[in-house]
Amino acid sequence: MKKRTGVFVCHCGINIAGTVDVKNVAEELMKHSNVAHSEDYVYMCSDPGQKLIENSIKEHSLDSVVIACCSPNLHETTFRNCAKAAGINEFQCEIANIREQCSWVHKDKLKATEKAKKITHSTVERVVKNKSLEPISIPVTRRGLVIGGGIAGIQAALDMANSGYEVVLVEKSPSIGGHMIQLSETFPTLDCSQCILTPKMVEVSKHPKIKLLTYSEVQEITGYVGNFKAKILKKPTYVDPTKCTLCDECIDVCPIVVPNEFDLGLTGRKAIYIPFPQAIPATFTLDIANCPGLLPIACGKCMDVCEPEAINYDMKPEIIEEEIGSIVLATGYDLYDKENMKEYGYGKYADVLDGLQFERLLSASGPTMGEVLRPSDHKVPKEVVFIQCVGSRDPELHCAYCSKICCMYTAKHAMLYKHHVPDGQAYIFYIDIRSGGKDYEEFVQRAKEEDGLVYLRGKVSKIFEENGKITVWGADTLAGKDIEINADMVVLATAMRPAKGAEEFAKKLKISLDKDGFLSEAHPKLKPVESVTSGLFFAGAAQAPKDIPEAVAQASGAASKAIIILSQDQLFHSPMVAKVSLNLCTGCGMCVDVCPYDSLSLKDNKAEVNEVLCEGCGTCSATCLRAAIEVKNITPVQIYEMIDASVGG
Amino acid sequence: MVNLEEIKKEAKKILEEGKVKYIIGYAKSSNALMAAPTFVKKPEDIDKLIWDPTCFQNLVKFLIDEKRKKAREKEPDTRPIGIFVKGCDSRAINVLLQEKFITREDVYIMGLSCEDVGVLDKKKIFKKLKGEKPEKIEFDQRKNIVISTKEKTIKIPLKEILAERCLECTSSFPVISDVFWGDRNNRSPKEPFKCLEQIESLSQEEKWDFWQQQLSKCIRCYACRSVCPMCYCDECVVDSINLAITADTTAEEKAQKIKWIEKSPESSENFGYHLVRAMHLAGRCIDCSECERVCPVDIPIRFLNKKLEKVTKELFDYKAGLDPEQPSLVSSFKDEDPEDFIR
Amino acid sequence: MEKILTKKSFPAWIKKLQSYTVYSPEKQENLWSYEVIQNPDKLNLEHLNTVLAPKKIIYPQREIFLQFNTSKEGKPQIKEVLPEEHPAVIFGVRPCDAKAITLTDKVFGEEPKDPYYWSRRNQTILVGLTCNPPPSPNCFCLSVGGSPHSKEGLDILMTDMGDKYHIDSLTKKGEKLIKAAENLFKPASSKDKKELEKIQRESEKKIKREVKDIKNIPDKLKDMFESPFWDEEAMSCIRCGICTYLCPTCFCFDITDELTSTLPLKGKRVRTWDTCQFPDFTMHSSGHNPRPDKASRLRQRMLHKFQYHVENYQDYLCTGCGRCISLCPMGIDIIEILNKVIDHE
Amino acid sequence: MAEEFEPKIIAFLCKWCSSAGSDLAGVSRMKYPPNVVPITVMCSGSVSPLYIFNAFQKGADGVLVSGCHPGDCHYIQGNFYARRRIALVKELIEYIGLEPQRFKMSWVSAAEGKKYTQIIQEFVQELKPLGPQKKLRREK
Amino acid sequence: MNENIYIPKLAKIIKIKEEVSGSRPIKTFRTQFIEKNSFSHQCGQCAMLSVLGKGESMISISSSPFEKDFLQFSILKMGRVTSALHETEVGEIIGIRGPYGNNFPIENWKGKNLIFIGGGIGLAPIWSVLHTALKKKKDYGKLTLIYGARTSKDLVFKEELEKLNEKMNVHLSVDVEEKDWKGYVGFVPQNVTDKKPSPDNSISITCGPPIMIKFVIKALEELGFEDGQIYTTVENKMKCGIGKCGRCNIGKHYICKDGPVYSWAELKTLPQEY
Repeated sequence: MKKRTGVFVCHCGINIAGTVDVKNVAEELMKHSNVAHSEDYVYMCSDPGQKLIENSIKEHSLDSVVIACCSPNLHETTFRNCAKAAGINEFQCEIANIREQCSWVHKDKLKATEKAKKITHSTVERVVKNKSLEPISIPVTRRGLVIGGGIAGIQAALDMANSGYEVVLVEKSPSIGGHMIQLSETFPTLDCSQCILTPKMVEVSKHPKIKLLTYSEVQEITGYVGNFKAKILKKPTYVDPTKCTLCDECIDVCPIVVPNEFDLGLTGRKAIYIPFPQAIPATFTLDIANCPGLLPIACGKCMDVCEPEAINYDMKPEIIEEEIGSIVLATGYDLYDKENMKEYGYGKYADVLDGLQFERLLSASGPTMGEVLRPSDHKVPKEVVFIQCVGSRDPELHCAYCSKICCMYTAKHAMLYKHHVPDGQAYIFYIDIRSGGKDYEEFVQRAKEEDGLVYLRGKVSKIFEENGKITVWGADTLAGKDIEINADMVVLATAMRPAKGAEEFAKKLKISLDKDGFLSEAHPKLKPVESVTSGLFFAGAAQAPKDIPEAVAQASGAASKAIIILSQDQLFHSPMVAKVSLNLCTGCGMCVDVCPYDSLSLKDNKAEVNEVLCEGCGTCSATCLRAAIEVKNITPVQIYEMIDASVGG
Repeated sequence: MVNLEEIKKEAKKILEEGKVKYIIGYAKSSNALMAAPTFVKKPEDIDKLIWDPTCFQNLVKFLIDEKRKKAREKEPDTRPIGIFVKGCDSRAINVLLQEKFITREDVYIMGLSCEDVGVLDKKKIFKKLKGEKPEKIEFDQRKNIVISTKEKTIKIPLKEILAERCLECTSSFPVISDVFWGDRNNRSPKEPFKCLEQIESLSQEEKWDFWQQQLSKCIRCYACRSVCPMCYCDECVVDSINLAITADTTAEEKAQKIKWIEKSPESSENFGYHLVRAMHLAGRCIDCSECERVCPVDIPIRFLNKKLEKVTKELFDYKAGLDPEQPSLVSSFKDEDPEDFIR
Repeated sequence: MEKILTKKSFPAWIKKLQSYTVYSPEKQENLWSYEVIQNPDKLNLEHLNTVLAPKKIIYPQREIFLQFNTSKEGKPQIKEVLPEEHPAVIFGVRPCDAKAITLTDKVFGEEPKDPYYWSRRNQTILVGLTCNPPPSPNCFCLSVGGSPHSKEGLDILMTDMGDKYHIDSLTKKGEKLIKAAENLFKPASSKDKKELEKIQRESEKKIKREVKDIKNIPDKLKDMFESPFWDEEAMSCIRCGICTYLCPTCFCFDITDELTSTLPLKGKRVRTWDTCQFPDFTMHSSGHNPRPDKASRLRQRMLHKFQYHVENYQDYLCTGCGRCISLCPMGIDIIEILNKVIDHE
Repeated sequence: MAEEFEPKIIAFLCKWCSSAGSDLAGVSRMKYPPNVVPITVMCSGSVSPLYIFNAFQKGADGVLVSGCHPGDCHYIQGNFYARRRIALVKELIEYIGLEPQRFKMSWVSAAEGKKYTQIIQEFVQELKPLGPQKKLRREK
Repeated sequence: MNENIYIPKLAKIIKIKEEVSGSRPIKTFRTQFIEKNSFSHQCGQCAMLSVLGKGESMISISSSPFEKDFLQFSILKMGRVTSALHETEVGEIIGIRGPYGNNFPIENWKGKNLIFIGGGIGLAPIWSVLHTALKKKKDYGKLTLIYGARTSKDLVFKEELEKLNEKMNVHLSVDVEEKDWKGYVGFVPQNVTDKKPSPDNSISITCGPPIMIKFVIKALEELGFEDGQIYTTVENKMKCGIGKCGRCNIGKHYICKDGPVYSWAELKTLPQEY
C-alpha cells in the first residue's frame, strides 16, 4: 500500500512562524503523492497540539507522520509517544528540524520558507520509506562481574552483592586491597587506611553472593549487555588455601629473596609468600617466576616442611567461564614509571622515594614499623624535600593532566613526617596547591600553619647525590631566587598512570581509551561511569586520577548502574540496526573490520549482524562496496530520496 | 628466462596427475598481436599454450566465473584451477584472497615473470602499422618485435610499444605463486606516478575539459568493469536492476534498488559511473590496466585508477595486492591519517 | 548518374551543403569517429573503420521518447518528443555500414513503424566510399553478401581514384546533393569507368578474411542449439557489450524513465541501446533468466545474426565490418566461430 | 537586474556532534545564509561516496560532510573511516576538474555552533563566485 | 501521420481488488481509458502498463473482449513497476499501450471441450478466454477448469471461482495440506493426471510458472493430448511490445508480436528460452 503520511507544521509561537511561512510549508507538502494530510498549528508539542496529531492520524487513517518543528533532541520522544498513542508505530514518526536549523538562523522569510519546505520534504521522503520497528529485547543474566580488587572494585562488588545479586570479583594479584591497603593514614581525617579497609576486605571474602577470584585475570569477554561471557584465567598459587595454616614454615626454608611488591622494594620477600599479613584470601602463594623450579630435585624445601601438605606443585592454571549481565571495570592505577623520571634520580638514589614508598615508611606495618628512616642508612632524615607534580602537568615531556591527589598526599606526607620527626624540616616544591574537596583546604592550611612546612613555589631543576646528602636545585618563583637544599631524603609525588596492562586489556574488550590511556567514558558529564559499550561501567582511578572518597563514590555509582541492568528481566535495544542483504554480500569482511562494536561477523561467507551489539552507526554501510548492508530506517535509498528533496528536485 | 617448454612440462604433469581441474593460460588468437585466453583441460592440449608479450589478459578474471559455476553445481569439482599469472595478475589474486572471494586452495598459481619486458600495447603498434594487418610477429632477443605484414616487415624496439603500465611496473614478477618461472628482479622506475603529472599540472578547468572530453565518449559497454578482476560483485551498485535475485528477494527490495546512475550515456551519468568505479577500486586496483586496454573508445581509464593509487600511497602508505593479510584500505585507518583538508 | 569530382573541389561541394548537418569520419587521437564537420577543408576520407558505425546518427544510443509531468490531482501530461527536423548527410559511409542500415530499416520499418528512427532516417543521406584498401584487417563483407563497393543502402557511392573521386549517384536524394553544386562535377568518361572497375576488382581481392560455406550456416546452427560447443566458445567471454554496441546491425534497446523532479513528479522516458550480452537483458523480474549464462548469450548473438534473422528477413544480420573481432578484449572471433560451426560434427 | 546566484548546498551532518552543533547555532540565534539543507546521518562514517556524487548529480552546488572531532566520535571511530574515505573522494573530484571548493569536510562538535555558522558563511561565500555547478549535474 | 506507438494512453483505475495478500500479493485493477475506446483487444493479448517515473510492464489482459467498458489486469507484485502499481489507488491515472501479441484461436475451437489449466497468477491470461467461452457457452463443449496455487490464500478470483462452479467443472488444488481444504492437495500437474480430462475433441489451455507448464504438458501428453491440442502462453521480458527491442526474442519469434499464445506444436519448434 502507498504510505499515507501526515505533515504537521508547528508555529512554535513566533519562533518558527516568525520566519517561516508555515501555512505555505503545509500546503506545499500536500502536493506530495504520499502526503494524505497536512496542517499547521501554533504549538504542536502542547497537549492540544498532540491531541490534534492523534485525531488527524485517526481521522485520515495516517500510517506515518512528519512533525516539522524544533530539534528532534527536544521532542522526538514526545511525538513518537503521541504517534504510538494514536496507534501507529513510533518509528513511523520523524522530526523535520525547521527551528534550530532554519527559522532561528535565518532572517529572509521567503528563503527560510523555501528551506523549511526542503527540510520537511526530505523528512517526508525518509518517513515514506520507514519501516515499523519493534525494540529488540534482550534477556539478562542476573550476575555481575567486577574486575579489579582495589577499594573501587571492593566497594562496587559489595554494593552489588548487598543488593542481592551474585558478583564475581576478579583480582590479578594474590590479594585484594589494591593500593589503598599500602597506605598509612588517609587525608584529611588521618584515619588508618588498613583499619578502614580490612573490614571491607573481610566482608568480601565472607559474602555469600561474592565469588572471589584472586591471582586471576580476565582473558576474554564476549557477548553483549545482559549476556556477557567472561573467560578468566586462574593462575596456580601452588598452595591449597583450605589446607594452609599460615604457619610460616615455608618462608623460613625458602632460599629465594626478591623485592617485596607490597613494600615497593623497600623490603624483600621469599618466593613463597603472603603479600601482607591481612591479605584476603589469607594464604600463601608460590611465585613461580622466582621459584627455582617446581621439580622437587631443584629445591622442594617448602614442600618438605609443609606439614598440612598444602603445597602442591602439580597445580595447573585453570580457565573459569562465567556468564555475566553487567561488568564494572576497576583496574586502578600505577605510578609513573621510574624510567621516565631519571632527572630526579628516581630509581637511582636509594633515598629518592615515591609517594607510595613513603606511605610504606610511614605505615606502622611497614618496613620500619612506622619510623621514618631513610633507606640507605636507616638514619632519621632531618631535611626532607617533597616535590609535587612529578610527571604530571607537563605536556611537553610527561603527562599533561593533573594527578589530582598529590597536593593532598604531599601535605599529609609532610605533616606525618613532622609528627614523626618534629625537629625535621620539610620543604615542598609545588606549582600551585589544589585542595578542592571536603575539608581539604583546611587540611592543607593546618599542615602549613601547625606543622610549619615550607612551601616553595617552583620547580626542581636537578637532584644529585653528594656526600651522603641529596642536593636539590630548585627555584622559588615567589621569592624570585634559586634554592639549593641539601636533603636527607626526597619524596616525589609521581603521576598516576592507568594500571599496567590496562591498555592491552581495554583493546581486548574494545573499550576506547582517552589520550592518556585512561578508560574513556561515554559522556564526560552525563555518563561519567558508563562506557560506550552498554553494560560496561567504570570505577576508580582506571578512568582518571581519583582519591579514595571519589573512587568509592564512583564505585557505588557504577554498581548502581550495573544493578539497573541486573534488576531487569529483559533489556530493550534500539531496532535501528544494520541489516545484510545476503544475496548481495560476497563475504569480503570489510564491514566486520570497521564495526566499532564487534557486532558483525562472517558466517558461511556472509556478514551477520548481532543486532544487540549494533548501535546503528552505518559505517559498515558506507564501507560496503556492494550496498549489501544498511541501517534500518536510514537506508541508502532513503538518503537518495532525501538528497533529491534537499536540492529541491 | 622463462622457458615455454618447462611451463608446458609442468602443465602436462599437473593435468596428468589430476592436480588441477584445468589450466587457464594463453593461446594464439586470430589476431597475431593478441593472445587469447585458453582453458586447457587435457594434457594433449598443452601445445596450445604460449607465453610472450602478447599475453595481455589478466586471467584472474576467470576465477570469478569459476567460483560462480562452482556455486551452482551440486557436487562441484573442488580441485584448484591452474592459472598463468603475471606480476600484476598475482596482485589481483592477493586482493581476491584478502577479500575472501577465493581461498588459496582454489588456485594453483603458475607464476610467470615478465622479466625485463612486459606486454605490448596494441594501440601503440596499431599506430606504427597504420592499419595494416600483421600476419606474423616474432620477438628478437626480447629487445625488438618483428612484425610482418603483406607489404613489409618492420622491426620495432619493444620499449616503444610496451604497455605504459609495464614501463612503470615496480614488480614484474608474481608476488604469490605455486610454481614460478623467470627472474625476480625488481624494477624501480624512478617516478612511478610520472604519467599523472601531465593531468595534475592542468588547471581545474583544463582538467575538467580533459575528462569531460574523454568520459563523454563512453558508450557504457561496461567492458572496463567486465574485464576487471576486482569487479566480482554479482550485481554492480550502479546497475538499477536487481540481478542478485534469489527466491527470497522481495518485490519491495527489487523496487527499492537505487538508480545511482541512469542508463543514458550522458556526461553526468558517465561521470557517475566512472567516479564510482574509481572509488570502488581505491586500494584494490593492482594496475593491470585491462580496463584501459579493452576500452573501445580509448578512454584513459588507467589515469583514474592510477591517481587513486598514488593518493593511497602518499596519504595512507597503502599499496594494493601485496599482502592478502592486510586490512582493506577503506576498512582501516591510522590515527595519523592526514586531515589538513578538513576544516 | 556517374560523375567525377576532383579532390580539390571536394571541400567546395561540402560548403554548398549548408542546409544539411554534414557528418564525416574524423580522427580523434587513434580513433575514427563520425562527427559533424566543422572545417570542410580538413576533410579526410582515408579513414579506417570508425569505432561506431553511422548507425549512431540515425539510431542514437539515447533517444528521448516523451516527457511527462504529473500532479497529485488531475491527469498527467505526456508530451511526445520527436527528433528535430534536420536533414543530414553522412560522408564516407563504408558499404558494410550502409548495408547495415538497410537491415535496421527493415526492423524499424516493419509495422508498426518506429517513429523516432524514421524521423531521423528519412532526413539522412548516405554518401558511401568504396573500401580500397579495406578499413580493417578483419573485413569480411564478401562472405556475407556484401562487397567493398556495394551500393546497397547508399544514396551516393564515391570511389577514390587518386586525385579525384568517382561519384555514383544512386537515388533521388543523391541527385539532389549533387545538384547543390552541379558545376563542380564532370561526367565520368569511359576511361574513368574502366579504371573504376579495376579499382573495384582490386578492392575485392584485398579482403582477406572469409567465412567458409556461409550458405550452410543457418541450417548448421539449427541443429547446434543444444551443443556444448557454445560453452567452449564462450569460456573466454567477459560479457561486456562491445561486440553488440559496436555492431552496425545490432538494434536491441531498453526503455527507462528518468526523473527530473520529484515534487511534482516530472521526467522523461528514454530509449537506450541495450545488448543481449548483458545478463539482465532477458531476466524476468521474478529472477528467472531464460538465458542465464554467457554461453547462451553468445549463442543468441550468433543465432540471431545467422539463423533467426535469416529466417525472418532472408539476410544475415551481419555485414562483415569486423568491428566485433577487432575490439573483442578476449579475441573472440566471429569468423572463427562460424568456420568452426561449419566443421562441427 | 539578475538575481544573485544562490548556491544549493547539501550538508551531511552526523547526529551527535555536527547536527547538535548546528542546533546550538540555532539556540544561540546565530545567523547564516539559508543555502544549506542539512541531512542528518548517524555518523560521518556512514556517508558513502555515492551520496556525495549523487548530490552533485542532482544539482548540488556544494556538499559538506561534517562529523565529530577525531576521538570524539559517538561511535568511537566512525569519523576516522570517514576521514580516509572522504580524502579519497576529495582527491578524486578535484582530479576530474570539479572545483575543489565545492566539497568540504569539517569537524564540528556539539559545542561549536559558532564554527558551524562560520563554515556555512564561508562556504556560501566561496561558492557564489563559482556560479552553478553544471559539470556533474544531470540535464533537467 | 501515424500514431506514435510508444506513447501510452491515459486510463483511470476504477476498481482495485486485493486478490492475494502476504509476501506475494496479487491485485486486480479495472481501468477505463480517459478517451473512450482507445483500443479493443482479443483473448490472450497483453498491454504495456506505465507508471510514469517508474517505467513500463507488460501485463496480460484478463478481462474478456466482450467487456467494452473496461480493461482488467491481475498483477503480482514483483518488481519496480508492479510494486508501483500495487501502490496506486482508485482514481489514479496510469498509462496503457497495446494491445500486443497474438490471441487464442477461439474461433477454431468451436464445438470443442475446453480444459483450462492454471497455476497461481497464471489464471489471469486464461481468465479472458475462459469468460469469452462462458459468454458463448453453447458454442463450445464441456468447460473444465483445473486451477491451483501454493495455498488457498494464494488462489486468485476466489469469489468468482465459487460462482463458476455452477457453470462449469472447477477443480481446485493447493500444493500442501491445509486445514478445512476440501479440494485436491498436490501440484497442478498431479491434479491434471488425477482428473483425467479426456483428449477427445478437446483443447487445453494452460498457463502458470514455467516449471508448472512443463509438467502439465507432460501430464497432458500422457493422457493422450496431441501437441496441437495443447495451448499455453509464454511471457518473456518485454520492453517495446512490437518486436523491435529484441528482449523477448526466441528463435525467429518475438513473443510480444508472434506470441504469447502458442500451441505446444508451435512452441516445440522454438528454442527453450522462456
